[in-house]
Amino acid sequence: MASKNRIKMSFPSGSENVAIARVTAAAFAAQLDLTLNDIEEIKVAVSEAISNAVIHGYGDQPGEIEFTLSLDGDRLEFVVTDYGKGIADIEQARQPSFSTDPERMGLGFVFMESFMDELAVESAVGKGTTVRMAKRVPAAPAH
Amino acid sequence: MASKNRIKMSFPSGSENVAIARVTAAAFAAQLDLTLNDIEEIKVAVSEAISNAVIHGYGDQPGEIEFTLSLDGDRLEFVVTDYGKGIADIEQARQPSFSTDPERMGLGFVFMESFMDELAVESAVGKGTTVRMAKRVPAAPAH
Amino acid sequence: MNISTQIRQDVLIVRVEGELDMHVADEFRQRIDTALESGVRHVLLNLKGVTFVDSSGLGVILGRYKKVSAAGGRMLAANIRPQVARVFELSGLLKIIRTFGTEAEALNSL
Amino acid sequence: MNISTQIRQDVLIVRVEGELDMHVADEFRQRIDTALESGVRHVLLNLKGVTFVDSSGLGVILGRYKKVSAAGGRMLAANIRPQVARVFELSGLLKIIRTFGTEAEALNSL
Ligand SMILES: Nc1ncnc2c1ncn2[C@@H]1O[C@H](COP(=O)(O)OP(=O)(O)O)[C@@H](O)[C@H]1O
Ligand SMILES: Nc1ncnc2c1ncn2[C@@H]1O[C@H](COP(=O)(O)OP(=O)(O)O)[C@@H](O)[C@H]1O
Repeated sequence: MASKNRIKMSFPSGSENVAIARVTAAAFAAQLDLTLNDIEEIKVAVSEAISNAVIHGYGDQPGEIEFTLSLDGDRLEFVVTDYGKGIADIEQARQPSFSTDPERMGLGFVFMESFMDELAVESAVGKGTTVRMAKRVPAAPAH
Repeated sequence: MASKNRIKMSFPSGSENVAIARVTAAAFAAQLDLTLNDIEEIKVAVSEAISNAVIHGYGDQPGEIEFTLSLDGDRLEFVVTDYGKGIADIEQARQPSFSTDPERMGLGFVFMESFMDELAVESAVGKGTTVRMAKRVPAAPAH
Repeated sequence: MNISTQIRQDVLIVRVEGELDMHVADEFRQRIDTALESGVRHVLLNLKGVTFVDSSGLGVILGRYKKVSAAGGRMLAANIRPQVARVFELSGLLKIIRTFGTEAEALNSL
Repeated sequence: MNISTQIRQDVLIVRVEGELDMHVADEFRQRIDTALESGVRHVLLNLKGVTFVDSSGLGVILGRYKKVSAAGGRMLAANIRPQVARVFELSGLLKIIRTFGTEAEALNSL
């Protein structure tokens, strides 16, 4: 079983690609001997990050989303990048219940933070956003 | 529902990535209203093409595999590229039961051909191989 | 996502299947809102077939909850799978939407 | 992939679960070959839990078939799922490996 792996994906911004990214992340995570709960948490965190790129990063504009999945020993990392609107105040954006969209709950970052062990957000207004999330799991390889 | 979509993936040659590619292909295909049989056929065809890149293209050498999934109306296309050994005689390689590996069945191209509507193979010895497969499905969007 | 709705007295029963994410959020919202127009009071969500939910799906549910409670009704949920329940819990929705093991138990509570 | 084996008289029963592709092919081959060393005659593959098979998985099965039949034994399969059966059929393996609805039926046929 490989203890190092890395998959790069890129796809157009669109709601139909959120599920595909999520499923790919779950299949990638299944290389490790994870619980169903861990896999579910990864799916939710990935779904939030990709949804944010689609909804907030690009809005109704077309754009490309990059999604990199990597495994290094017991550390699973997921990086989501968009070249969209960017976030002016990252600290504020990460507050629970904060949303610039009145229809949304402001829970995306809360879920990413709760379900992963590390979360780092880089963003520049007008340039785009990169969300880096990692989860550490006991290094017991499956299969 | 989008009638056009495209996902690019790239990952290192390795058996652990065959299942991930297959699962991603199934999730990608699920954008259309396919039967379970259609999805199964796509999974087998993709599995064969990626396995070939790992086994025959790169053998024990490290290398990168590119996998592009696209949807255009009722046409699903999957393109697998490796930069490995290449195929000297493509026509011979595509014959049923032909294999350069005595342990293998020579059925990979047979499955790709039977389960997809189009199959095109380009290859150059020492440069690599590109396998392009497409399936046409009634354009009835799901969900 | 698959949705079917049924009205029993003053309760709209919504049975959902599939994954509740941003891709289906609009349709999910519209289907419930249209059914609400028939003038029911309460809403019971049967989530037995829901295998995934994220904040986009929860947002739709919270929105419907607000609508229903503003009109004096209650929103209940039945048959939530454990992994979906965790997401509900973390979001705080479990504090405002009571959950039950079965539709019958939920209906009895009204 | 998960494998368990059981010996009943001169039959090795192999129960497999998961996806039989190149990733698990070596382990799949070794597990059966090791169990064969105990000197059974026939092999019965219970494929109830096999959700996917491609030519790498079929290759292992064909190899074991050859080994077993060279030694005068038979190879049978039980509980193949429909989608897996199609791949078996296209490969020609269904012509040489008889399939049965259940383990019991397969064992009775020997
Ligand atoms: N990729 C992104 N591009 C631009 N803005 C973003 C991005 N991700 C998050 N944001 C901003 O951060 C806010 C909070 O995000 P989040 O916690 O996911 O909640 P929600 O998606 O419900 O608004 C968003 O409302 C948005 O303003
Ligand atoms: N990506 C590839 N790179 C190099 N050679 C290949 C590639 N794909 C197929 N081949 C050649 O074509 C032959 C037939 O392939 P296939 O029908 O898949 O059968 P098998 O994988 O069982 O050998 C292989 O044995 C190999 O020699």
